[in-house]
Amino acid sequence: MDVIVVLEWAFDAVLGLGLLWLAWRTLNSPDLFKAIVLFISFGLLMALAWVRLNAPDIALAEAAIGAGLTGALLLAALARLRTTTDNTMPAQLPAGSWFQRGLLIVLLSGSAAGLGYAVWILPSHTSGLSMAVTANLDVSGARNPVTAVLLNFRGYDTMLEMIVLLLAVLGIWSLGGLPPRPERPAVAVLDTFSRFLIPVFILAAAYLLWVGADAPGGAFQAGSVLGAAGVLLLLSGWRPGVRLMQWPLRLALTIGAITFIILGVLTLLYEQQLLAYPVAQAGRMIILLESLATVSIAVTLAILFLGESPDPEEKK
Amino acid sequence: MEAILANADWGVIVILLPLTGGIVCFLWPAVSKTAGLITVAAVVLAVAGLGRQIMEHGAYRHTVGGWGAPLGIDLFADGLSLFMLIMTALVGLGISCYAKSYFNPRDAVWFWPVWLFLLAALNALFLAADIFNLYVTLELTGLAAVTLTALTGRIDALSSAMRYLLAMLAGSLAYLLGVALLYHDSGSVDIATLAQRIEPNATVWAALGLMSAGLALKTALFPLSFWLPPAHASAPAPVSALLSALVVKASFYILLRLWLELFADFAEGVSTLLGLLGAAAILWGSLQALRQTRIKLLVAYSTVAQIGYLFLVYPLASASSGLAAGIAAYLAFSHALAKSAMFLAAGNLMRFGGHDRIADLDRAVQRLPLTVSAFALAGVSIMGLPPSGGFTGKWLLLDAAMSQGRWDLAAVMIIGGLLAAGYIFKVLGYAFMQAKEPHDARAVPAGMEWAALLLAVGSILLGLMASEIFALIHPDLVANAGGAVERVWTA
Amino acid sequence: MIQALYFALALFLLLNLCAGLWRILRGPTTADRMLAAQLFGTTVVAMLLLLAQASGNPVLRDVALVFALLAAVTAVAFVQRAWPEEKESEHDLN
Amino acid sequence: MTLTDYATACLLILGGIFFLAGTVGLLRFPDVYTRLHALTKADNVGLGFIMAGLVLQAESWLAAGKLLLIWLLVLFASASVSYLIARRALNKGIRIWM
Repeated sequence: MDVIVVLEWAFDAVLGLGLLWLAWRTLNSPDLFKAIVLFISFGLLMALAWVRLNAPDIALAEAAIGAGLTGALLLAALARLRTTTDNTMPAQLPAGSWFQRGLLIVLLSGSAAGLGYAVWILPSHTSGLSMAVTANLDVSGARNPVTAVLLNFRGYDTMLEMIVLLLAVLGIWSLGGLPPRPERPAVAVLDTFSRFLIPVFILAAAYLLWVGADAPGGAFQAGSVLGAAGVLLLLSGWRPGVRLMQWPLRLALTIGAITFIILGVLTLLYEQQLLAYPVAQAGRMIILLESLATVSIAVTLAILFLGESPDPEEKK
Repeated sequence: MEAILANADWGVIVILLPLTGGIVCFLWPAVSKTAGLITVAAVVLAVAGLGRQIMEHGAYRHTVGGWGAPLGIDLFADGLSLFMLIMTALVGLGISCYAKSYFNPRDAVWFWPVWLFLLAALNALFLAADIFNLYVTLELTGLAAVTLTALTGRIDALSSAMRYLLAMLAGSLAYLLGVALLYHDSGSVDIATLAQRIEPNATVWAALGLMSAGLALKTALFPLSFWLPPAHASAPAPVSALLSALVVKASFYILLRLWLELFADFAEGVSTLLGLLGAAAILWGSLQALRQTRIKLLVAYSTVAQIGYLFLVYPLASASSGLAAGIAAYLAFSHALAKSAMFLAAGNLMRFGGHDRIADLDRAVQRLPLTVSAFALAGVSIMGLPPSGGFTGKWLLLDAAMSQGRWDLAAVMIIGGLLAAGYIFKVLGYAFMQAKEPHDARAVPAGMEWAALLLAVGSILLGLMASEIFALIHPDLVANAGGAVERVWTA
Repeated sequence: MIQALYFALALFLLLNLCAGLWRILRGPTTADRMLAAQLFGTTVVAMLLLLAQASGNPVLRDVALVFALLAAVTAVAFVQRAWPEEKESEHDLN
Repeated sequence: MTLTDYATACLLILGGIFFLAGTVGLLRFPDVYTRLHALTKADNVGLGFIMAGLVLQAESWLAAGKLLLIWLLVLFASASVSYLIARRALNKGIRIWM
C-alpha cells in the first residue's frame, strides 16, 4: 500500500510543478503559436489535476472546453491576426526599470505568500453545502449533485450564465467581424474524416447529456462536444446558408435562455417562486432545460469559431 | 387590478423584463429601438412598484427556486438596493432617450440588446444577496460594458476595450478567489449566513484583500483607474454615460455591501487605506482633468476624482456606518445624474462640431444653449455648489469628517471642489469664446439636447429632496441624517 | 500490486510528457510543436484510462473519450487555419 | 496476482515502452516527417497495448467496449491528422531529411 501512496504523491508533485512551469512559459512566450500549444498542454494537465482533486465534472468540462475547443478557437484567432496584421511577432513587453521590477517582485511574492498561508490554514475538510445538497437531492429531479446544483438549486445563476454566452456572440458580431478568409479546399481525407467523426460527436454529446442526470456530464459538456462537431463541419468547408444565418441561427443561440425565462415566468405564476419546479415535474424540466441549453451552447461555440457577423453588408 | 399590482413580485420582474427585452431585440433587430425604449420605461414602472412594496412592507426577499439560502439563492432589497435600482432606472431612461437619436441604425441593432442585458445585470446585482450570485452579475455587467465600449469598432475603441476587458477579468477573478476562500472558510455564499459565521482569521483577511482589490479595480479607484479614461473617452457618448454613471457604481455597491454586512467590524486598517486612496484619487483625478484638452477625457478624469469621494466614506464609517453608507449611495446617485448629463452634453458638442477639443468650442453657448446649460448645471453638482445633490452629499461628508476631527480629509474635499470648479469653468469659458477658425456645424437632434438637460436638472433636484431620500435609504437613519441634512439647509 | 503498476505507469507517462515539452519550446517549425501537443493528448488519454482503472472511477473514461474526440478537432483546426500556406521563414525550414 | 494480472502488467509495460519510444523519437528525430512516424507509434501501438491491458481488467463488456472505442477513435484521428500534416508540410516545401 505504501508504494501507492508514494507514487500518488510523486505524481501529484510532478503534475503541480509541471502546471506552474507551463503557466509561466505560456505567459512568457513571445511566439504566439508556441504560447497556444503550451496553453493546450496546460489544459491537458489541468484536466488531470481535476481528476486528482476528485472533481471529474470539472475534468470533463476542462477536457471539452479548456483543452479542446479553446485550442481550436485560439488557433483560429491567431490565423485571423495573421491576415490582418503583418507577420512580425509582438515585441517583448517593456521591461521597466530595476526599481519597478523589484517592487513588482516584492509585491507579488508578498501577496502570493499571504495567499499561500491563507490556503494553508484552511480547514482540510469542510462540508460546505454538500450536506444540504445531498439532503435535497431526492426532490431536485436529478441524481447527480452537480446537475442538481446547476439546474435546480442555483438554476438562476445558470440562467444568467446563458446570457453571458449570448453576450460573447453579440460582442463579436457587433464588431462586424472580419472578411472571411479564403478557405483551403478540403482534401478527401478530411472529408471522410469529418463524415465519419461528426456522427460520433453527436452520439457522444447525446450520451453526455443523458448521463448528466446521474453522473458527471450535462449541458455544458454535451454542448461543447456538439459545438466541436460544428467546428469540424466549418473546417471541412461547410458554410451555413444565408437563410439559416438569419433568425433560425438567432433562435438557436437564444433558445436556452428563452427556455429558462419561460420556465421562470411559469413557475412565478404557478408556484410564486422563480424557477421553483414542482417536485413531480422537476426531472422533466431539468431534461428540457439541459437539452435546449445544449443546443444554445453548441451553436454559440461554433459561431465563436466562425467569428463572422451574420450579415456581410454590415461590415464596417 | 390593484391587488395584482400590489402583490406582483416586482423584484423578479425587474430582472426578467430587461432580459426578455434584450432577447426580443436580438431576435428582431428591426424593432430593437422601440422594444428597447418600451422595456426601459417598463423597468422604471416595475422599480416604482418594488419601491412601493418596500415602503409599505419593509425589505423585499424572494427565495429563488423555493430553496432558501444558503442552499438556494435569495434575492433581497432594502432601502440601499432600492435606491441603486431607482438610480439605474432613471439614469438609464434618460440615456435611452438620448441613444434613440444618437445611434445610426447599424450600431443601434447592437446597442439595444447589449444595453438591456446590462440593465438586467445591474438590476440583478443590486438585488443579489449571495456573493457568488454577485460574481455572476458582476461578470455579466463587465462583459456587457466591454461590448458597448467596442461598439464603434474604431482602433482606439478596440484597444481601450481590450484593456478594459483585461482589467474587468482580473477584477472578477480576484473577487471570485475571495468568494472561494470565504466559502471554504464559512461554508456558505449567502451574505446573511456569512455574517453570522465570519471570524477574523488569515483566510478571511485574504478574502477581504482579494475582494476589495478586485472591486477597487472594477470601480477604478486610484491607482487602479488606469483603464478608465481611455475606455470612457473612446466609447460612444451614451455608452460613456452608462459606464461612468452606472457600471462603476455596481462594483462600488458590492464593496459597500460587503463592508456593511461582513467586514466593517474588524477591517479598520483597510478602511483607512481605502480612504487614503480615495483622497489621492480626488487630487490626482482633478489635476489630470484640469490638464486635458479634450472634453471627454476631461469628464473621464473627473469620474476618477469623483469616485475618490465615494471611498472617503470608509474611514468615516466607523462612527456611524449606516449613515456613511447612505451618504455614499447619495453621492453615487448625484454623480450618476451629473456625470451622465456631462457625457451626453459632450456627445452633443462632438456631434455639433465633429470634435471634442475644448479650445475649439466656438461659441457653443449661443448655438447649443440647452447642451451648455446641461453641462453647466451638471458642473454645479460636480463642483458641489448648492442647491445640487453634489452639494448635499459632499457637505454631509465634510460634516462627518469635521465632527470626527479628520481635517486632512476635509481639506482634500475642499481642494477637490476648487479643482473641479477649475476644469468646469475651463470648458464653459471656451464655450463662450469664438474660435480662431470658425467651422461648420451639424444639427443636433432636440431629443439629445433635452435628455442631457433633464439629467442635469435631476442632479440639482436631488439636492432639494435630500431628506426624503435619506428616509428611503434607511428608515432608521432619518433621525441621524435628518439633523445633518437640516444643518445643511440652515448653514 | 497491479494498482501500484497503474500509478507507476501513469507517473512514467507524465514524466514522458514533461520530457516532450522540450519539443514545444524548441520547435523549430510550428508543425513540430503541434505534433508534441498531439502526443500529449494521446498520453493524457492513456493516463486517464489508467487512473480510471486504478481509482475505480469509470467517469474518467468519459473524460478520456472527450479528449480523444477534441484533440482531433484541434489538430484539424491547426492544419486548416493556423498553419500558413506560404513558405515559412528560413529558420523554420532547417 | 492472478494470471490475468500478469498479462495486464506485461501489456501495460509494453505500452509504456512504446510511449517512451514515441517521445524519444519526437525529441531525437531530425525532421517533421520522421517525428510524425514516432508520434504514431505512441498513438497506435502504445495506446493499443495499454488499452488491451486494461480491457483484461474491465468490469463489464460495456466498459471494455468503451475502451476499444476510444482506441479506435484515436487510431482513426491520428492517421487522418498525420496524413493532413505530412501533406501540408510537403506542399509548404519543408525538406525531407536525407
